[in-house]
Amino acid sequence: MRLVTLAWLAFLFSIPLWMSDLYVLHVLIMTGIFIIAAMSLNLLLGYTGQLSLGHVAFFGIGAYVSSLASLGFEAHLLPGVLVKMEPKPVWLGMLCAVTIAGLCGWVIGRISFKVRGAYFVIVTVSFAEVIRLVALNWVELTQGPMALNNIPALRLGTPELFELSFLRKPANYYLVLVVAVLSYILIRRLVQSRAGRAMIALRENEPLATSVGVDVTKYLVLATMVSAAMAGAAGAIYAHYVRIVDPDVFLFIYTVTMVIMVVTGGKGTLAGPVVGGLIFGLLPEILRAAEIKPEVQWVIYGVLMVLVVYFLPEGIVPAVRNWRRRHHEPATAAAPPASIEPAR
Amino acid sequence: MRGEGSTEVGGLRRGAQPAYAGPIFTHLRCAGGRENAAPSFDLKRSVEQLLQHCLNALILGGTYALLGIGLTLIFGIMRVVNFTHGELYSFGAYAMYMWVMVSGVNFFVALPLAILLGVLLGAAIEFLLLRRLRGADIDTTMLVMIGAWIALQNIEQLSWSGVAKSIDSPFPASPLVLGPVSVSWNRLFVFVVALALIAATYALINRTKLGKAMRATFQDRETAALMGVQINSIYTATFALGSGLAAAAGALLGPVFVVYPTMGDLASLKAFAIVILGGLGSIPGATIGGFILAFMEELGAGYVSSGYRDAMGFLLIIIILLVKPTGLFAQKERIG
Amino acid sequence: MTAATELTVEGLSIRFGGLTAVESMSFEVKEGEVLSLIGPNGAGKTSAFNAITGYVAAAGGSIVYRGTSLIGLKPNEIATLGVVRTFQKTSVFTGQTVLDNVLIGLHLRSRQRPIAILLGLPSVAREERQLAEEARAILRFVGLDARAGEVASSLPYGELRLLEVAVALAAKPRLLLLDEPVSGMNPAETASFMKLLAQIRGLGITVFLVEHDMKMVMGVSDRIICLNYGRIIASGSPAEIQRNPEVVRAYLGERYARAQG
Amino acid sequence: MASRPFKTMLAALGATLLAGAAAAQEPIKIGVTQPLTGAFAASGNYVAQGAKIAEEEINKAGGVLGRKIQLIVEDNKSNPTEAVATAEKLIVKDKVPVMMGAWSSTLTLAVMPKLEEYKVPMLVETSSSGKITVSGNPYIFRISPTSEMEAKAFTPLFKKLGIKKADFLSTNNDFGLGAAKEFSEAAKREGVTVGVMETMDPKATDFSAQLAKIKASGSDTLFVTTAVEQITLLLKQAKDQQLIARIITTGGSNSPDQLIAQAGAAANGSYHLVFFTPWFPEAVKNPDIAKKFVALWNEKKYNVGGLTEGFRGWDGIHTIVAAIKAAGKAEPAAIQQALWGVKVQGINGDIAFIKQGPAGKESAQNVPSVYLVKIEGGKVTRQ
Repeated sequence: MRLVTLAWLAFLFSIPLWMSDLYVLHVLIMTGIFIIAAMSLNLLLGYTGQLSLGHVAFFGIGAYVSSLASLGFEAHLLPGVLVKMEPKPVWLGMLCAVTIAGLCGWVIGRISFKVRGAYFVIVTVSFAEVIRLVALNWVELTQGPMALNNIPALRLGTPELFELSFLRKPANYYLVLVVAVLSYILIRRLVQSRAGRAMIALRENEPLATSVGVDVTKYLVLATMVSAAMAGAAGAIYAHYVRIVDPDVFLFIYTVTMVIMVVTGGKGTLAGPVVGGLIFGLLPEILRAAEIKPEVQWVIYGVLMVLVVYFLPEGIVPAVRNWRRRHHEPATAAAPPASIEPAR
Repeated sequence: MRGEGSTEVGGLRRGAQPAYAGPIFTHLRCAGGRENAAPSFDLKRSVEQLLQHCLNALILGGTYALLGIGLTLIFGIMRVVNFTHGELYSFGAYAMYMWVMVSGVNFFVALPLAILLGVLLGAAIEFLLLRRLRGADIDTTMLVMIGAWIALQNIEQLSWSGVAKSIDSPFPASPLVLGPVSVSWNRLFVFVVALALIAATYALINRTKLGKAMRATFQDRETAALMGVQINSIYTATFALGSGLAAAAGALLGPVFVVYPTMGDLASLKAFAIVILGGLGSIPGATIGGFILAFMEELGAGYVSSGYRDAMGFLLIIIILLVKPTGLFAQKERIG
Repeated sequence: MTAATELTVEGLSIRFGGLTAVESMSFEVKEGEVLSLIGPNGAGKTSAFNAITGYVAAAGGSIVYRGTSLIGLKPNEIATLGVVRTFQKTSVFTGQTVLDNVLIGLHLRSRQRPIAILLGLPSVAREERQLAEEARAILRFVGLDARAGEVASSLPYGELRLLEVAVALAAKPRLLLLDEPVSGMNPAETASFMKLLAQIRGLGITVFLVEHDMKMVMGVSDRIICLNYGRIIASGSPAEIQRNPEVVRAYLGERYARAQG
Repeated sequence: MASRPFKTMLAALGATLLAGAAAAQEPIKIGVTQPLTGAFAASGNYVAQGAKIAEEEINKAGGVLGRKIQLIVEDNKSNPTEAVATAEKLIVKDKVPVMMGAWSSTLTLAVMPKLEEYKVPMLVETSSSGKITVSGNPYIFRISPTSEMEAKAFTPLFKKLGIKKADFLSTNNDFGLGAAKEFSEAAKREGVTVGVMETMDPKATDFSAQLAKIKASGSDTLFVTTAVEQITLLLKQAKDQQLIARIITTGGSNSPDQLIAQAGAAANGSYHLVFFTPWFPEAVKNPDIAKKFVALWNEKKYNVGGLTEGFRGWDGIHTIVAAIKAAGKAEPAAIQQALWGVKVQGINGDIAFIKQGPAGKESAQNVPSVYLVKIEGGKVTRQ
């Protein structure tokens, strides 16, 4: 199993060495960024069971914070209170992005700890919408619909000694790959620990979890915070890769894309968002190559989402796992059914 | 052609800036009376502005209430967070466009037809998508509704293209003038019809057998089923009614504004805001919530910043959920 | 009666809207005993459990556990003090394996901090191995060790109820509140559960029991409290309760009503 | 049986060889990024239609350099980030040597860094923001006028129209804010009082709050800068609220015929700055070309309201093709070089570029014509 993972990693790392088509790399980079975002959403949606539909807010905050820090800005916080910042190095901007996105996650976690289900969904949707409108209207800071343009690319080191510039696609590909692997490892550590079990407990049975002493609020806030910081990192990478950010980065449709990736791949599984992200990151390009209009592509997305909920309610990864269990280990044929939907 | 003829403006050169070469046509005489708009007493103008804002808000509130009631009915009775609500809104508007502009049907005939189509689409969505999800948790149905929303919106975009359409209305172009303020006949019509539909919905819920069964289902589904209420048909009726109200809002506002595929997104979000404001499942709450949101938006845009107009509702949601999570007029404790 | 007092409830009242579920209830739980709370359906037994463990707010009265007031504390804080409960309706983490269920129950016994987890410190891995050992020991104790790898939802009913007890035991209770643990079990299962209860008692855990199965109640309890319409109508040893005319009336009355309905 | 894969291989080889032979006859690709959906969809579609008409006409006449041209039109969804994505795709995947786009100033500004990155020239057909040609991007060739040019052309009219106090309502993007800035400065220079300066989101549809504010300011003229969709709604809503100020729209994306069709009587009395006057083709510099374009447009049964926008696509593609012809090859650097020397008879007038921006990195700017028309009695008039 370990060998398979290593082989996969080696393959992924080798791609820029033999892939000369820059467009393919571009698609892979964008897919990778979305996979990181989807993985972070999975921590909330899949492990704590809270359907956050404002997740793109953290992604966008990361993108804006990092861009603003690296471009510098001058804006009135209140009438008469001028905030000024000189351009900072990109890596510092990215760190700020992760931190501030994480802080926003903490705030949202604290705010919404007492609401669940439909209310949690609407609070998160509202949060993202308010942030989008601020980005749109605080023109002095964000340039509003004119977008933040000419965002510098990431550079590490100094020009005198050794400099690593992330202006070209292969470098960006490696950056995304490394951050994605890192995020995967962090999430795996988290969910296979006491904290992750507490999150799962919250998802599966909140009263029982509290009865054995799990402080669900604390772990919900932790999950929101880690998840937001990770989404912020994805947003920062995105901003310095495409080098332009506009308020549409907060559009609901991007949250929906992440949700589709997680749900299709398998929420609450480590590999789920990766599989879902690969499918829905590459599918648009395949459909485009097949000369299918983008509208049709979105219709296909919508229909797929409905079909997945009906026929693969747990997603692809658990379904494949169950299938393999049934076919390869007939000894444990008493394996549980794929669906454990409680009959209510 | 009467008048002065064309004037040429050219050769404007300043520094290294480019020269101006083209001719420019203009009409030099001003329309009579326009220069007479001399500055007058400021307070009077301010009062007029306030009155106009309030009138605008009142008119807007009617359609907001319509949208909110539809959504809150569906949530209250079915426990479904209906993401297709905005799509039914834009569907109503497109239905209106189709009847009036493509088929040439009379405006006042087209309106009920558009609403009817909305009712039918709602019933179809319920029958095809939601019926087999009975008893599934709220998140599962939400995902299905999001899928349906994306598919519907893009089918609309495919059928009608992304270019905004406008619908001719049969109302006189000059507005109804009420002293210092004025309102177009079309908006007034929208307001009156919206109020009538709200009243009809109240009557349906409170006076009819169907309404009684709906209320029973809202209170307690199991008991209602034991008492012989056909839950399936109640659900279909509820979803169809809620959808019809959304389609009505779209059909009414389509001729006032323009019709485009993503018009429902903001409508959906605002409907959520209204419903949260009034408390999930509360019809009077949604009605009042609709008007509160309209006033906040209009006054906020007029006196704070027009850009944050749409943010008002969402800020309100966050504040309300922090202070009183059940909304202003909740009837039952929150569900989730 | 030399044992120390574990839990003191005084004048406890619980109301839902206008409805009174429990009215000024007072009793004590002594260290090391098995105390049972009985009474007809709707008498307020589960409500009392819920108030003690922080799931509903008391309208009045006090609940003190070893000198600490439990009023206003959250359920998880109460669990931290060593007061752990089970639920009337079967309540496990359905999608998780039996072992994982117990591991979740061990939450209070582990010490990992989020930072240590994210950094992947060796102490975390060490503790995880230790926790797995403990979980297996608890499963052996309740007799579910053979099922460790199975998903909870695939267990038969009797074993599910054992799993609930295992999860509660994992939380290291000093006072264990069991809400109808044997309801729905067949007589053989009930008998073996009674043996388990004796073993739990042997660990020095005080047990507070709500149960309808009178054979079990009479067999395991040191003392019994009988509730009706939110009030305590009798308390004493099993023998005393069996003779108490009010208790008999309360139960007969209920059966009578049932027969009529 | 064993020969089957071999045969397939041969076939594949043959296909590759044939493809190589056909390369000479392969069409020359021209990338077009336009807002086909979203807030500016109407205008973007018109420009794309105009461009398609030019493509057809050029190919009918034998193409250029013995090859056909092929437009690859991508939808930038009226969104700057999408605009960058379309440029990325057109340049990296489709390998176009030259582009046209991206309608709105914001969209064009978004694409510009990509032009520098990949060294591909782009012809700008609509955008009006001054920033585009002064930022030192040598890959920009603009045929549309800047807001500053428009304002300058308009300057004498402040007095002639008797404007005393003016309000401004514009979309809050580079196009709207740039125009509001230039026109308000011009107004101040002419001694005109500037009242309120309101903005609106490009996607907004309800301006009642802004209009109530503008009405309270009591100006005699309202300058509006946005695309035709919002102008239509604005004229209607201004009428509803009995705004008495004269409305003047700038930017040339006002499609007066569409306003008449969709806003009806509410359009009467409004003035519009346009860059092509299809109602009076004889008045433009190259009337024959204008008449030909109007005929081809009507032949396609395109919306007549789109003519004032569609001509941009025609002029843009003709300019690009002239440059390809002059360059003698379809390569970015050669086309960029050749664009500086083109002289094209366009619908708007004669197209030629002058230098703007920092020395050494100049962008190219055309000096186009501007016309003011008025809608009266449901007709466009030149008086």
